[in-house]
Amino acid sequence: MADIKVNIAGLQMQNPVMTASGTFGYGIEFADLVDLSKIGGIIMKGTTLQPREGNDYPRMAETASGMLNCVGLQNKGVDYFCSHIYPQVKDIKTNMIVNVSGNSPETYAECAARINELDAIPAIELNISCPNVKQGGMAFGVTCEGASQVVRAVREVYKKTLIVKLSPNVTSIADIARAVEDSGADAVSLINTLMGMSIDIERRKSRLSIGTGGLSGPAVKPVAVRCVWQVAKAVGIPVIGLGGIMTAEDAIEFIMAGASAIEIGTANFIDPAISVKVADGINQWLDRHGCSSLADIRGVI
Amino acid sequence: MADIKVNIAGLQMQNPVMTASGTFGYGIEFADLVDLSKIGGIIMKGTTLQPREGNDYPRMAETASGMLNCVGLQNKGVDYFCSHIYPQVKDIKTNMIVNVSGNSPETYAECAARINELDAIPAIELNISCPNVKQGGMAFGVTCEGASQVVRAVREVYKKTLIVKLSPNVTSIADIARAVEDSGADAVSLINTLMGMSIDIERRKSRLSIGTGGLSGPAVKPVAVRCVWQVAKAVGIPVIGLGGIMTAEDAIEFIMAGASAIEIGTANFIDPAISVKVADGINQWLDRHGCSSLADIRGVI
Amino acid sequence: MKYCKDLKIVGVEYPSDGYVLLKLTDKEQLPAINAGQFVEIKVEGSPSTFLRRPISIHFVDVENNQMWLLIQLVGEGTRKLAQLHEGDSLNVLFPLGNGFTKGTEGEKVLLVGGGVGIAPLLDYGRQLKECGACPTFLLGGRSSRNLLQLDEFKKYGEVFVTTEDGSMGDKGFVTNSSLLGESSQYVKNKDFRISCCGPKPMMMAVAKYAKQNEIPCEVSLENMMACGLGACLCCVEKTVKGNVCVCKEGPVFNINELTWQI
Amino acid sequence: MKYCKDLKIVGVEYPSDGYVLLKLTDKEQLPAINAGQFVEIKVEGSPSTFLRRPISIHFVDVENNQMWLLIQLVGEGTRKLAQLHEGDSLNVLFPLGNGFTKGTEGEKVLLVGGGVGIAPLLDYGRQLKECGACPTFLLGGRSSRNLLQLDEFKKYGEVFVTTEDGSMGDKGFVTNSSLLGESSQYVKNKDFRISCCGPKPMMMAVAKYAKQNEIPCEVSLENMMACGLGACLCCVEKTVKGNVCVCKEGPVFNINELTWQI
Repeated sequence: MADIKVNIAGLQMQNPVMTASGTFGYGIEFADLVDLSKIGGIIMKGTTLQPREGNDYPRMAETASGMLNCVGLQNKGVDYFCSHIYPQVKDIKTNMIVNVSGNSPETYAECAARINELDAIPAIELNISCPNVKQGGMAFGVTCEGASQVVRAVREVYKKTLIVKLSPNVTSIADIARAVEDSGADAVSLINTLMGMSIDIERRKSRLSIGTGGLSGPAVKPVAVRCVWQVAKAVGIPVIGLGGIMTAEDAIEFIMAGASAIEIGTANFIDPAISVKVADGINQWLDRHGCSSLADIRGVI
Repeated sequence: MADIKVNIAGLQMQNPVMTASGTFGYGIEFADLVDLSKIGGIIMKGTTLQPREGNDYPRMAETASGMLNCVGLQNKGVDYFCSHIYPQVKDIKTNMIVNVSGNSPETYAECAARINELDAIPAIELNISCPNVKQGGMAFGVTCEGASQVVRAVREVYKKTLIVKLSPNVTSIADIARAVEDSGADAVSLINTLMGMSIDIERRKSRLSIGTGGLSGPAVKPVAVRCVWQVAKAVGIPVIGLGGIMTAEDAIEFIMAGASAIEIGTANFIDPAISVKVADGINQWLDRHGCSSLADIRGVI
Repeated sequence: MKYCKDLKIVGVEYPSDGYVLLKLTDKEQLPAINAGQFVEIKVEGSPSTFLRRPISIHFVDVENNQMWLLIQLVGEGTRKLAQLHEGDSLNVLFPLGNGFTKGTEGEKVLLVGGGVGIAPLLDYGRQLKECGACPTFLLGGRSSRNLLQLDEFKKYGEVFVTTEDGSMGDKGFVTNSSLLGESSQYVKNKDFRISCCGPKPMMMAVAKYAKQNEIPCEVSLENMMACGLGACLCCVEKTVKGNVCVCKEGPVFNINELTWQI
Repeated sequence: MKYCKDLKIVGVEYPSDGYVLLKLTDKEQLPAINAGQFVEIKVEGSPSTFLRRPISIHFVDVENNQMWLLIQLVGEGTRKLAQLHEGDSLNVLFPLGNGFTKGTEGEKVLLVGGGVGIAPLLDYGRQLKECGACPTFLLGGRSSRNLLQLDEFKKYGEVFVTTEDGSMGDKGFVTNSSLLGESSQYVKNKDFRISCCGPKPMMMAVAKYAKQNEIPCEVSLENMMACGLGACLCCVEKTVKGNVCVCKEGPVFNINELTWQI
């Protein structure tokens, strides 16, 4: 068997497959259906300093080879996470990572500081790219200044592995990535969803309560692979690739484009055990092709 | 029958359906397969001042519900167009529109000036959003300054209907649209393709000769509808919507998002007669829903 | 315990135009299933069907280790399901959601169904009767063509029907049914309640009636969903506890938990 | 004249593992088709198949108004085609491209085919024989399982085969065939030429041999394409005239038009 262990700026993973925030709950929802201990890392749903109700229903629309969502960071807040959810997940035998969101550098930092205290959480993913909240979210992720502000504020208080999730809804994702690297990020993950819209022409209104939403699924994979390729060439820190990965072959595309690890998102809705299948598939592909480790194929494009 | 005539800044069309540049040749390639005179307008392939060989093969890759291309504006130049192609198309009984590209404001303007002399060409579509050429193309379309420069230069010499085709590969397509409107554009068309990449993992190289290409097809429709909705709210000039339209219902989505007309691109490859079917379908839908004209549904979102 | 596995199709029936009844089995024994729970099906060979399709569980034939799905053909995905054959396999994520309230000895329960919403009430009737409760069915449809499996329902309780076109039973909606009116006689009967599944306007009307007459009432919601596991938070319904996932906290809710304006 | 229409499937045969032979007809008479032209097929029910699939025309049965397609099953799309039944319809855009050079009375033409590239050579053989030319077939495959329809080929000319595993005919590639060597005897014969269709390395080897021996040679290219009409400019090949569309200027090119390094 090939060696598919990866180390993302100190974050040790048995394999490069993580589950993407918002698509895998807190992991426990999938415990019946997949062996969580075989997943490289689980990025839990977006957590904010204060509780958030999220957006109104409807929050989802199916599209060609993809889906739109406008959940809007519904969560019970970091206090509830620490007191009620952390105890349920802290013993899961994989990397349990919190996705952190906010509406100001201060709220991002305060939330991250709380998570920093939790021994069983080795890393956070900073979400500066959520297209579904008015305040914050993508607002910070689409300018170098905004992104740097948030990352610097969090870096000051967060001492473990800091991953920053980038938005593809920009003119140059490479510029944002460089700004984030310069501000102290340990790694970047991309892409978050593409901003989209779908209209119910019979009702003459958007299929989503807030009008627009984030597009994910195989439809966006070519955009995601392009972004990973651009960013991997632009920064020195590890790149985590995501966007429409459904198979091990898809994952290998991202790794060849320069990704050190990958996240599986929407595919979890179609096959709850897909993450482990992809991890096994990557290993088998490397064996079949006589590769001893991911380094043999990473960034060959 | 509902009235589906449209007037795009002086360009009179019997219906709102045009064929997108690069997907319908010069129209004549499709003459056996569809009644060209029933199409609202035919936007012919990209024309530049000097002949261009385009990019090397391979130029195309199929993706989930879409395709990537990196043709790179292959064309024989504006002189050849005027002397050899114009005579073949000038009597086709619909709006024959030339898509104009360049690598500097001057070359755009010079090419447009030549087209301005052709009586049977009532409009041009200025392509400032081609993702597949190193010089020019998208380079101009991703900044307000670049876009304005090109549009102002062309506006000075081009006296008929001037449509400007916008790129979705930007942080704010509404800003670009406003800049283009202020610089004298009569209308905007969007979206051009999304920049993407697809990797052949067995060969360990991109499926496209230049690495990246432009993504089109149903996969991008949600992004296109969102862009049209944003731009229609931002500008006063007519908006022409395109991106993954395969059916009359898709077209109506764009119209409800604010489009005055629509273009059909990739779908021409799957059904060469789709443009007329969509035009008929729009008419039937309006009748079924008791609408007397497109105005009843335009921009209702 | 939830499972995601290929089940074997042992029966494909077409009870009426625009419907298919799929009977599924597995080599292992099917898990315990609460009436009112649902499955998420993966549809193959349908380009426009990207996500799984949630389908309520129509009936569990414990004896023959079968699970029945009664499916209305509304789109490309469901039409593909109608083309399946005996012997084919179907990938199913199940059982999902909470299900209806368990029955208690001697209680009277009125099961009100509308359209394809009648599907889960058959298994609920079975489970109620098994635990000594007394189910009565009030089923409504556009016409007789939409009132399916009536002989099956009759095995577990009295069946009353309404049709909008009057082609069977009382003409009109279930809410016009004299039966519903009569049920008010039970109002003071502590052991009477209503369980309802159907189009939202119909459920709201039934809920309103139940509220006015102080009859305990639960409804089964059909919000659009993706994961079916409470992970994606797409199918949320506003409740007194805030937004909750219909796929996990539901699909069955007591009307007092909801924020419906009734 | 090109058409885009639903043709009726009147025959579905499986000549060998991994291949399907579809026989299509139409109520109207099929248009005139040049050997070497191709069709673009719309594949239904295959989520991963977005674009049409170009397939070379294997044979035109004028008498029975049939067009045959010999298809190798390589992906989801082609496998879907193998599941079609007699009576189904198939949406076909055709006939596309230029086709092979028309035959002339008395000329000798060696038709060299490799793998599924042998498909269009059957109809070419028929057309050559019809106009008094004398076709000889040299067909190569990985093994005998890849050499299909040999009895059909024999109707129009002598058939020589090579297989890489030696399971039939000479062992090795067509380029190793003694026949190709002997053909050099015709070199000074003005009426001898080669037409070739198969994997690119094989066609380049044949083209190189032809060039060295000053034998006129044409090859049929299989560049990836989208529209099939010369509109999208995706399937271009570099030629002495610059980039041209294989779907329109080709798929058949004289090797002197190409810029191959041979």
